[in-house]
Amino acid sequence: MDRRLSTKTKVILTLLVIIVVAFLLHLADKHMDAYKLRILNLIAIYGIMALSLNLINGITGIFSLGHAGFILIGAYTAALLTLSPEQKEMSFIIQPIVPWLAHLHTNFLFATLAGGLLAAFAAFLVGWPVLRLSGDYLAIASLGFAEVIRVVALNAISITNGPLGLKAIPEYTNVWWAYGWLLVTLLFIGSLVSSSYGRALKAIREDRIAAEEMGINVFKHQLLSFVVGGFFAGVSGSLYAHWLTTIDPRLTTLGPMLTFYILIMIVLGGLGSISGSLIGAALFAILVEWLRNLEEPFKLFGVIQTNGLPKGSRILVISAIFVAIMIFWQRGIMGRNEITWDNLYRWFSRLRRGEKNG
Amino acid sequence: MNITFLVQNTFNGIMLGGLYALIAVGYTMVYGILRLINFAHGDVMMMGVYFAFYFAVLTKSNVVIAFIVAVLGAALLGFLIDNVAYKPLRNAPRISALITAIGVSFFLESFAVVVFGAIPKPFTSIFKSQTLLMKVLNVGGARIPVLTFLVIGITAVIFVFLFLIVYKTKIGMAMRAISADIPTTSLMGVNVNFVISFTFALGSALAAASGLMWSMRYPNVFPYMGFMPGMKAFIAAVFGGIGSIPGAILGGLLLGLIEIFIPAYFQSMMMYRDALAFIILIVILLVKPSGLLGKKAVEKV
Amino acid sequence: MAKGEPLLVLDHVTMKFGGLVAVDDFTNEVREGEILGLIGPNGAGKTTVFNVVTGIYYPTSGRIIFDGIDITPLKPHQITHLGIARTFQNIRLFQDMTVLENVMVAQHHSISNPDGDRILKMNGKKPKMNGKFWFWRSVLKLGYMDMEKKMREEALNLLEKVGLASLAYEKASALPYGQQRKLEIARALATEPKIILLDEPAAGMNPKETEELMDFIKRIRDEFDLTVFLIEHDMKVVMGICERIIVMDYGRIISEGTAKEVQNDPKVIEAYLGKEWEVI
Amino acid sequence: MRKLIFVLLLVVFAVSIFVAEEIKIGVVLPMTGGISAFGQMTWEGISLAHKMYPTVLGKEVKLILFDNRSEKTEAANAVARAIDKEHVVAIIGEVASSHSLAGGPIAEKNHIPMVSPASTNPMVTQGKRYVSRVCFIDPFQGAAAAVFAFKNLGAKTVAVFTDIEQDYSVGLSKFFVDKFKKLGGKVVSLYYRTGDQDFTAQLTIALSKNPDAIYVTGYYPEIALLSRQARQLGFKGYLLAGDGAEAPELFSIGGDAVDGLFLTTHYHPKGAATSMAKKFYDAFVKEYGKDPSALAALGFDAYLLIIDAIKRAGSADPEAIAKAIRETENFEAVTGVITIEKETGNPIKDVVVDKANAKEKKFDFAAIVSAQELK
Repeated sequence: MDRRLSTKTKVILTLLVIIVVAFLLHLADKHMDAYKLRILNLIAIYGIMALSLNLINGITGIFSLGHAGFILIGAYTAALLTLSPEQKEMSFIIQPIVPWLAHLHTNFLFATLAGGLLAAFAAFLVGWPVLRLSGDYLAIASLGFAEVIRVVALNAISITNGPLGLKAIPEYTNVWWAYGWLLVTLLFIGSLVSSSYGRALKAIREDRIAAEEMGINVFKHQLLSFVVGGFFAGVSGSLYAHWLTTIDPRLTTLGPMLTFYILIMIVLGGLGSISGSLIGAALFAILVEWLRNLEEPFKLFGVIQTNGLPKGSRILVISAIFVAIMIFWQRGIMGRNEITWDNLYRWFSRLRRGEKNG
Repeated sequence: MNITFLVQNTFNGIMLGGLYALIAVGYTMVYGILRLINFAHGDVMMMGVYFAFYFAVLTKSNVVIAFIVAVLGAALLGFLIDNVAYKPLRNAPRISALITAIGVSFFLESFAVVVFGAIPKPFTSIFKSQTLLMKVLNVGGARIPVLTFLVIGITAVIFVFLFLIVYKTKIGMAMRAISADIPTTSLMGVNVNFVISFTFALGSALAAASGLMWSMRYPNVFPYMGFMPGMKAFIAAVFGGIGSIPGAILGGLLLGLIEIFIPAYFQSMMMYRDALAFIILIVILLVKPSGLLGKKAVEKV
Repeated sequence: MAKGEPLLVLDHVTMKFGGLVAVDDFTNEVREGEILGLIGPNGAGKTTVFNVVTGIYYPTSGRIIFDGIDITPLKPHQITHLGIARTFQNIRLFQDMTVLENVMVAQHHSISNPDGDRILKMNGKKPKMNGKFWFWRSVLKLGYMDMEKKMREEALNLLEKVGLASLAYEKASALPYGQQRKLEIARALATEPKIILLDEPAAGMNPKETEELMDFIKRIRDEFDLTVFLIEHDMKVVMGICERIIVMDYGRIISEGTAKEVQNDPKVIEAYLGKEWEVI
Repeated sequence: MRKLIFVLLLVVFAVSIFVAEEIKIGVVLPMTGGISAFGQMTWEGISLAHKMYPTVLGKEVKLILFDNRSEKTEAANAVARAIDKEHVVAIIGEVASSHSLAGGPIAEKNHIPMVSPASTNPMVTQGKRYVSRVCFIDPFQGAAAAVFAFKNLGAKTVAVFTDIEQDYSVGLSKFFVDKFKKLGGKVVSLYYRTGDQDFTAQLTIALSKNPDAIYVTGYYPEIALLSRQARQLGFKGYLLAGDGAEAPELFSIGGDAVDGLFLTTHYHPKGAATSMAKKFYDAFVKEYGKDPSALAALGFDAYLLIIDAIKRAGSADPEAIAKAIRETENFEAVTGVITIEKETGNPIKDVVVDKANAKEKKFDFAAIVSAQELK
């Protein structure tokens, strides 16, 4: 039997949660040190990246590995729009920046939107051919496109400043922007997934042919999810650029590595679960920094003094966890379940009646 | 430009292509059986090279022995990877196998960073004499490293060797049967899991072998050395028709030649070399997904 | 359209796969309101006929007319939008979704299928999609909730009619086999078809379930005034409910008529002889 | 396996870092990942300096090393962690310019002095008050290489190989080309990418223009491979490179091919005149049993510069240290007598030219291009 709350209650509860979280963020903003604050913001940025990739990979079942490409586009577009003309002048020491771009300048909001839109457009162009492929071919092809985007950024020196990248990008990304956009992403994708369109996307994931035979234009819907994912990837890129204040097109910055990190997040959280993506993103951002402790001298169980594990052990641990999850715990933390009011309600009412989890 | 230039580039291309082909063969075999892009293939290759390097350095032993050890070690590694990481996922959706493969690749790389260190190791330093490696023949003005012929020779040998295994042995027959359709084969009382593990071991041994050749030409051993060659080799395999061994070799050679010739004659393309490979991949996938020599499958409804 | 008028017409339809001719010059029609059976030995090309009609394959040659519209070049989602629904021989439910969701997915085309509507308009028929911009309306929740509510109610009382209401919130994969078959039919009905193609609906059912199924098919035919076109191995079903039967062998039609007629047709008997006998 | 994860987490929980009362200096280097070699070489110098001068103002100096895994995000986070978690008073780092560009702004914002041992990109200290360096910048080095190639080697045509993945390489090539053309030489520009293994395509083009010298900016793995293949293709002319070539691996990868390769760099035991240089050399050989690399020397200097600044400031207050660093004048360091330009934070130094000696696998001193020559 299905136990549901009225939409009204849910809306109220949601608003309450938003207010509470906002208050907590306000406290964090006031009292946390810059380092913790950085990580806090990084969590939100990763969260947006994970959500957008999960919409594509987890919900729609398109296994795309091209996310970094869209993030890169968003990052560069936004950064080039917020950088002051003088700064651009100063940074472009190999080739002067193209004149039409030199004096283009706008505020953070529009820059981010522009980044998102351009990334979405790129997703549209890339999706057109790539979505005609299937399964692992699609994966490699999308990876390839991301690489192509990166190499172009590397060579279009008069626009991107080539390998020198962009520096002195204003550090606009703060708790409010980061979590504001995270909220927007969450509401947008959440609302999409819970709508008839979301059902269609899941149906495509479950059985392409059957979905087609039920009157769903599979290609159009996949492209849709690809473009929406691309847009928010672009947004996250902008936030990332204004968080790091400098970007460049190298393999380790906005390349396949980043895509793999995001993949780790959504697998950790559970492919196909929105709440999972958030959990995964948070875990990843925290783990990577937290595990530094392993590489520094520490007391094991407060007794045995060690010199810490060799540098690089962090990522070894993380990759080990990743593989372990894939093998033993494929559904990740959340599986495909969501933390929704209905589910919580059901869960509580079960508890109340002391039911075993049924 | 002149004829020497052409000849020179042709041999450069064959050299590079031969190495791609060598790696691609291992890729294509595993894919043929499991329909799994073994992302970790390039990293197994990397591990193989490290095995050889450290064995030679630590035991001061002859390079040949080191090579044999490396190949066997890689085979064992492949066997382990399959049993630990992939076997539990045989019946899981193919995508989760692919994700796992990425994870394994990721793991091997970080493992190498921690255990072998991230500083590049000079592979050729394990050779008593460099003459073979540095020897260069002069063919009508074009200069061709002896290594080129060695690579081509070994590729040929391996091809024959594989051909014998796949078409002349019992296990080879089993492999082909499985690549056709797993359930039926297992019904026929073939130990599918063993055959798959065997394929993995064989593929990994090949990866190591190609890795050793690769490092003789490019003697710079580091934890991430497997990534790009692996990618390129995969592209080569798809190019030639994934699942087909002759296809892998053809694809490898073609990719090598393209990567040399395009920048040679269109110098503006030089910066886009890697992108080039991916563009080829995408075009091939869209125009002829089955590749040059592959056979296409029909979807059952 | 009046009863008995041809609704779906296959005109010299041929489907080749490389060398293999799966369907060979198939010419026949399905008439408004009838229950038509398609039988024949394994590999006779029955399912291929369905796949060609629903647009999964484009026929190598020939035309398919549905409700006066040439659907030969159309894509599956367009064809469904025009009013052809189907079930699958090997059940293809959306396993990880609930029963209700499975049904509601089938309603989606009524808000998301402009190119289906384009075809309808082009042929002077009235479009099925109610309203535009449903993507944005559903994401921004602009007057979408009512639509969602409406869909939900329709889906629920459809499930009521087919007797799956009590299982509405179960995962499809959790249903017993017989119920899954039913759900496939319910899902097909949710697309509001004029004609429904059933691919071996009785496969794997025990005699009792089969009995129920036969009544069920008759019932939905009348209730949703449908035309039914079904492939079946179980002769009991075919003979029991089909008003007209087409017999295929090696991709060709070898016989046609009422149950009686085809049963006594020597060609049919010959076709089945040597071949594994279907339960009669 | 789940158990294993559990145990693992347990270990992490059990972790506890103890803190003592000292002057803390953070060191942010790429100890793993793509360019870890440089991080580790630099670390040799820094830790040696710390060993030799462990105290200042009578207080213990504590070095805390952070690995940035050769990644930008981490380069920034590591600096933030050093400042906020470990409360360091100064930071040594980072090596790669792109990493300093990520870490620098954070140090700047928190008013913590940061001294980069080896980030040669002009942008690193651009408009910064707290970020300085002990190495010369690319325009300087590129010009020096051009002067050396034209005057000392008498090269008229040079094939310039640029690693388009590396800002360092792209910058160096540009400034070389500008200067070399100004001097009246001809240039053939060719490109490759970090991780490239095969350069025969580019080399075949280059050699068809038969240049007097090949100038390879970028880092030693590619430089070594490229030299190898250049020689194999029959190139007889000069090989020239930047300080990115200076690593023992150059020989082991390049073999005999790199013999006689010239490279511009910051330091050579024989080139340096200062008394500190001698001291450093002996101590380094004693400590590690090998000749010091330029990066080691730079790391050493970065540490010394900060210690000296603390001395002059007479306090471990970051603001004071930063001020003192920018006031450094004629400081006797290993890589020469350093004077930090007040407004740019860049040192004014001579450029050393080394010549690779494959037989003994070491770099011989070849020449010095003085700062004046480049004016």
